[in-house]
Amino acid sequence: MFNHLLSLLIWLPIVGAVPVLLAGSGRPNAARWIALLVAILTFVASLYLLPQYNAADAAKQLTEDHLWIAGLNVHYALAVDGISVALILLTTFVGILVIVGAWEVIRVNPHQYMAAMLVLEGLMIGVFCATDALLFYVFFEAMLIPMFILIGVWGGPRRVYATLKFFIYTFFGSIFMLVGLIYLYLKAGSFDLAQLAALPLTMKEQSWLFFAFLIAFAVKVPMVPVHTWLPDAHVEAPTGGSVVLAAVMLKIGGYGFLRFSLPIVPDASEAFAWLVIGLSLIAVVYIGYIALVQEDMKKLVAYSSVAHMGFVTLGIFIAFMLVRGAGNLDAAKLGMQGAMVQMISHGFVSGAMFSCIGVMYDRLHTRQIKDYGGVINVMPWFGFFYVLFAMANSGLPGTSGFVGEFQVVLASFQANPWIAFFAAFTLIIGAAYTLYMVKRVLWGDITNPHVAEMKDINGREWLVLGAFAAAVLALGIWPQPLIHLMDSSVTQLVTQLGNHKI
Amino acid sequence: MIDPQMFQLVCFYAFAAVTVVAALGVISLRNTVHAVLSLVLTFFSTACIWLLAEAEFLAIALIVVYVGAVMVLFLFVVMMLDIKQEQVREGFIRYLPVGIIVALVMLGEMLALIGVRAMHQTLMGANPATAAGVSNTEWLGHALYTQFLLPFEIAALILTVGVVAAVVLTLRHRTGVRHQQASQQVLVNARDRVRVVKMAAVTPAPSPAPGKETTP
Amino acid sequence: MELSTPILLTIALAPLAGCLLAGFLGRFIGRVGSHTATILGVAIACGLSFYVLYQLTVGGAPVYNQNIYTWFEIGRYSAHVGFLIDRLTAMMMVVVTFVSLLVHVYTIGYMAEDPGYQRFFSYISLFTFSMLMLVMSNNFMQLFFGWEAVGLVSYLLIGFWYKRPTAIFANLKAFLVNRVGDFGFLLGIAGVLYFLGTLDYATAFGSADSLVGKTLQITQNTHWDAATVICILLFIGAMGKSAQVPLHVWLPDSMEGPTPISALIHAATMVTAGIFMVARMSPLYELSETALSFVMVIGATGALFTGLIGIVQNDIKRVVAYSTLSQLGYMTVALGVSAYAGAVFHLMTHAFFKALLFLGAGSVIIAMHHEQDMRYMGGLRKYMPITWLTMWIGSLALCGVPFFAGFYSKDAIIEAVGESHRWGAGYAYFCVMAGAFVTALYTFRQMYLTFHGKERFVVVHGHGHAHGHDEPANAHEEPHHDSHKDDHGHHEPGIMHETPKESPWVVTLPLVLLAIPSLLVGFFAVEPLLFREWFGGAIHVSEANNVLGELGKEFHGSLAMALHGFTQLPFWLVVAAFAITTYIYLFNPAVADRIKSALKPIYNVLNHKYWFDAVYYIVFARGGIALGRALWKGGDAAMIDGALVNGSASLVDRIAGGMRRLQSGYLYHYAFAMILGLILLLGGYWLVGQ
Amino acid sequence: MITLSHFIVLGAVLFSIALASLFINRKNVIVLLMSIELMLLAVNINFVAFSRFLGDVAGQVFVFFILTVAAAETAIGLAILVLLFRNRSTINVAEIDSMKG
Repeated sequence: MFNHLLSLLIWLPIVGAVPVLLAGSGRPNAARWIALLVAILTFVASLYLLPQYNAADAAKQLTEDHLWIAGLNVHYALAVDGISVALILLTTFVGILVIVGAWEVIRVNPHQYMAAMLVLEGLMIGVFCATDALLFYVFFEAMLIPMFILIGVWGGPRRVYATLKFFIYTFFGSIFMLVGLIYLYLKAGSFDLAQLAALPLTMKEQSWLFFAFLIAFAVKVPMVPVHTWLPDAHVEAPTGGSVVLAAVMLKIGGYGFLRFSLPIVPDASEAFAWLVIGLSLIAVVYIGYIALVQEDMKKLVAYSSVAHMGFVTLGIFIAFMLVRGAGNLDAAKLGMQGAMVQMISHGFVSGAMFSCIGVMYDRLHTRQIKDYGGVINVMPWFGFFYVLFAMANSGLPGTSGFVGEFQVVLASFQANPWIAFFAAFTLIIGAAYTLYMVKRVLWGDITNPHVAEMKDINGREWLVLGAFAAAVLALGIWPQPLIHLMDSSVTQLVTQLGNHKI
Repeated sequence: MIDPQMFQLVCFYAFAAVTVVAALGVISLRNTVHAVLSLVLTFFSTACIWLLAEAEFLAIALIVVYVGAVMVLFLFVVMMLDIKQEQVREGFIRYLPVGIIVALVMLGEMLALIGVRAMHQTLMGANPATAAGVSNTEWLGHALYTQFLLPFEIAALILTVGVVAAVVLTLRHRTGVRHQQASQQVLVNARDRVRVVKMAAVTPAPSPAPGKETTP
Repeated sequence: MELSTPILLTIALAPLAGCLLAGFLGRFIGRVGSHTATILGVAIACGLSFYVLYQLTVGGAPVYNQNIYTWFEIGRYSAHVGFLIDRLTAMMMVVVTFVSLLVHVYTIGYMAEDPGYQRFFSYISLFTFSMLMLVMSNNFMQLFFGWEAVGLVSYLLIGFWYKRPTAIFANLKAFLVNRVGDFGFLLGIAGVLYFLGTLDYATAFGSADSLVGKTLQITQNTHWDAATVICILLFIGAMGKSAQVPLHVWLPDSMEGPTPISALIHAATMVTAGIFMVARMSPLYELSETALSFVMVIGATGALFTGLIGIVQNDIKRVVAYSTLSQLGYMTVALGVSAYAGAVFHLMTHAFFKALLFLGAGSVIIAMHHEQDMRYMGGLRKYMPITWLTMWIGSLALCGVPFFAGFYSKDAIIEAVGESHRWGAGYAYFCVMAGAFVTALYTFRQMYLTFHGKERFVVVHGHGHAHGHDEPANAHEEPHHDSHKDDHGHHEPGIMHETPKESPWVVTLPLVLLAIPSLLVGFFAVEPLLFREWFGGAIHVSEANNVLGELGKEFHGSLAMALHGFTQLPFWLVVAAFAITTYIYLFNPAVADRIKSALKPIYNVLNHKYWFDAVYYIVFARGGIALGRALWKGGDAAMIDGALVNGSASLVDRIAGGMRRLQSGYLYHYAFAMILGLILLLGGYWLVGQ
Repeated sequence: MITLSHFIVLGAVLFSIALASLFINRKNVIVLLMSIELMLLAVNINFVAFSRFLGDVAGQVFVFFILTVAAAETAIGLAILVLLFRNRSTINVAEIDSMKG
């Protein structure tokens, strides 16, 4: 059997970027079509994961292992579990949509843009596959480069500030992780995640390592108070950059918590769970209020991303209170699944929201809410999608946005009703900031004469938004397939939490 | 009969005194030409001290290379450049105490650290070159061409690069200055010099009537 | 005969199919195609609902409770999509689909000129689907789905005329206030899962008794009774959806939507979802006296005080809206005294007569060319007899005049409250009793202002000469320009370009069809529904709380009950209100002004709706925005970005700026620095050597 | 008798004199260059002395190299000086601050 599927998934888009680049700016259409072809091939290949992956088996599957740097015992080791498979599918799915979304929007050097996107896609898949900590780190850092280019080259007027902030913020975070990894390597003599998970560590060591990982992943997620790079990066990024950033890159933070903090330093994670839970709740409430008053649509959605990602971290860390405090494994699984579903769902919803904003931006070249009003009058189809995604963003049942939040709130009530109380506050504030924006942008009479000239979405935009809408609705109406896919992996993860390492 | 060792010591002191005085002259003489000449003296006396240490080759090399080449270069430059003495001597008195203090502190520290007192007992042993039965030059040359061949070649290269660099840096093309170009002169062809133009024999047109002519 | 899954699925999905057809293909299938598709969908659902009801009551079908598919399954927790069809559900299905069907038909006439015709049909079909999902659910998750989905449709429909600033304000407000309720509701569901370990109705209710004695730790030393917490949290959801004080503020504003919607969503069905939910949860509510008292007091307050506001309203739809608030209060009171069947019974009768009143009001609005201010109406009886007659039937039903449907349900509630000994029952009894008088007062006032008395509008034929007319003689209040919206080019209040005329048959047919049950349903349904345990296991009342059982002992048939009603206080209160309004509005209109000026302070309070809106607007809307801005500017911009992020950057910058000054560019400075360093280094060595 | 310390002290004194020159002649680049020559000379004296006293040829070989490099350095230094004077008409170091950060 062909057992290099994961390598194929990683390297296909990266290698595919070469012909895209070679197509050059002289043949932009060739570059676009090649990029699309590569993205579709990657997606098809990732779909092949589903029959290959045995969801009933909790073990890591489709393993590949080659010695990479002998002196440091670093391996090129890849494997996936249910969580990775779900995130890889999200990545490849979004990968197609950003390429289609950028089709004629990116006019300057489209071949470079597409190539950067493809490289980014490959690297993100690499992050989700890597089972060697250093390999993970390499992908984790390398990912910054195409993103840096995407924002820095095709970004808005303040792109230099935004890229620097984005880069330094995330780099600052990951340096701590590198230090932590080196320490672990010196202790264990290996970067293999499974070995690191089995390594006994004292509470003091665990605490230091926990904070090293926390800083790295909290910046990525992002959690309050290290979230301020996100609004700036989103505002300046081109639409496709925002979509990938929100839809996939943020998930890597949550994924990192699952792969590093939980198995390697479970006791410290338990001891500091209150901190993460507290920050998550602050993210929900505090960021919700901030989102309410944003005047830039992208900033608003960026802030709402922070609030929604708060549910991810909440769902992950609530598991400790449930497993170790109450001994309620099922509730912990519920919370963890909620966090996972929220990650996938947020990928669709925020990606869709940013695509919507991109659609408007392409027409009016402004993102200020006050420049719009009454868009529904001229763009009814767009209005349909926009309302749908806004509702998903405010967690309406039947859309994907509801599933994760529902599960996390249910689980957190089991831990402590007050946590659920603050988490459920998103129902109000989330609806408030999203629909307040919808009210000002979509509804009303046309006040700005430029709005009157806006054309409804074309076929290409229809395709992008329609694909997002289908995903949002499918996940909202029937989340069980996704949950089943991740179930055994989550079960194993939750069971591991019960093992003390001291 | 004078003790040869004593004689050596007296010579050393004499040359050392000249060296130090000349060095002081280098840094304090008002006229830069004098300072350069003073430096030449320093090199001379140092070369003599090296002779005392039986490093004959280096002593001669110092005089030949430095006094003969480098110092002449200095003199050329000094004389070529029209240096305003007053300007460059600014702050001489003002910084003199600082300079002296720093120099003394440095001297003290160096001597203390090197442990001069301990070396006081170290006498000059037998000349290794003589012990090997060769002259100093041969001794040194043997080492240079065997053990230190590669550094020696590199040193040669550095010198070459230094010369080329110096030439390149100072070379300048003056525009608007006429000078003879021998290569061009040699390469020139006869027909470049003289061009024979054939013209039809044309009778001049009758001149226009007077009065109608306009002065240009 | 047993109920089969395909039939139930068809009931739920037929309206959805209609919705999708009209919504996505509306442009291709046209207006006729759209309304045919949606009406067909709802008609199928309605017919099958009647069939289901028939099977359950007469056909002897057992209760249907099955899952259709698994929504999620994690360990022992699972959520499904499934149906629980018992008599309570069946009754709700019939009410929902029947009213919905009539509203669909009515809409053909009402929205005839609207450009958003297809969209409207799509929305109301979507609503029907959502509401069916809500009532047919067999678990809390699906209930919440339906709950929020009807909220979504309500949002879309209130803002249907999205060009009106007031409409889009109202829909946002409605959604957000509902979300406040849903916030409690979601926590209630979480509580159910926590204590009972399941989201399935049957399992949860089966083990409801295990809640007794359980507590929820709130603070270190505070423990609250589990059942009370769950029930109150769930009821907060009902307060939002069923517009109970203090979350009632969205309902009057929701009148910005088209009238068919007001009838369907904001009177007959959606707003009663809360009542239905509490009735459905009766096994839980029966466990907590505290929660029931809470429910009762909230309901009683709403029943009386929102009714009072109705008296001072001039917009014909708003009067009906406040009457809806008041009637929802009645239902809630009934829930609070454990008379769940009474509440559901009133829900049903109310659905018919309130839908009738709204549709009638809509008919009047059509005739008046979208004028909604009653001060410019009057004397419409002769122009639109069918509307007049049917609305009188609805009004009398609303007032609870014996033999009308409303009498049976309302009287039963008042009696039940009288029987109850629960904490707060005295207050509730006073409220419902006074409420009966108030109801009659605003209902008759509305009828007189609309259909009787002099015409307070002028018919001017042709266009463009609207100047120089006399102010309507009987316009005894300043015209209230912001209270009526008009997008049909009728700018001068009280000026009509043509004589009002009776609405087309698509409008009057639903009126007639609703008038029949408004008149008769009470007479026939009161006995089985209230006193014969018709609901069976669907509603659970513990022995001690069974007020309806007490009433049932004195029940001797519908006729006797109605006759007995003539001797009771509520009837005489209605008669008194009738007399007063007749005098004021038919014979001596000036009295109204005098009363108004005499009771100026009270009028002010009522006219400002107890300042709920103003306070909410200032505290929550403005306050929320101000808080957000403060957090943004103070927290994110100043503290995190300003002090920490850019602060550290500028610190580095400043240090570098200082260091930069050392780089003077003078060779000798660098040389000095080198020498200095050398001296220090040597000195250091020397010191170490010492 | 000449001891090692004689040479060392002489070297140190020469070095210190050159060092003092860096302070007092801080504006005259030519003298500064000459001071550098003095410093190198001081070092060379030490090398020669150590070579002689320790009987190791390496010291004298190094002096040889230093002489070579110093010659090259002087040549380039003077070339730069000429260039500087040509462009700025001064050799006053105080007027040259193009390295200012």
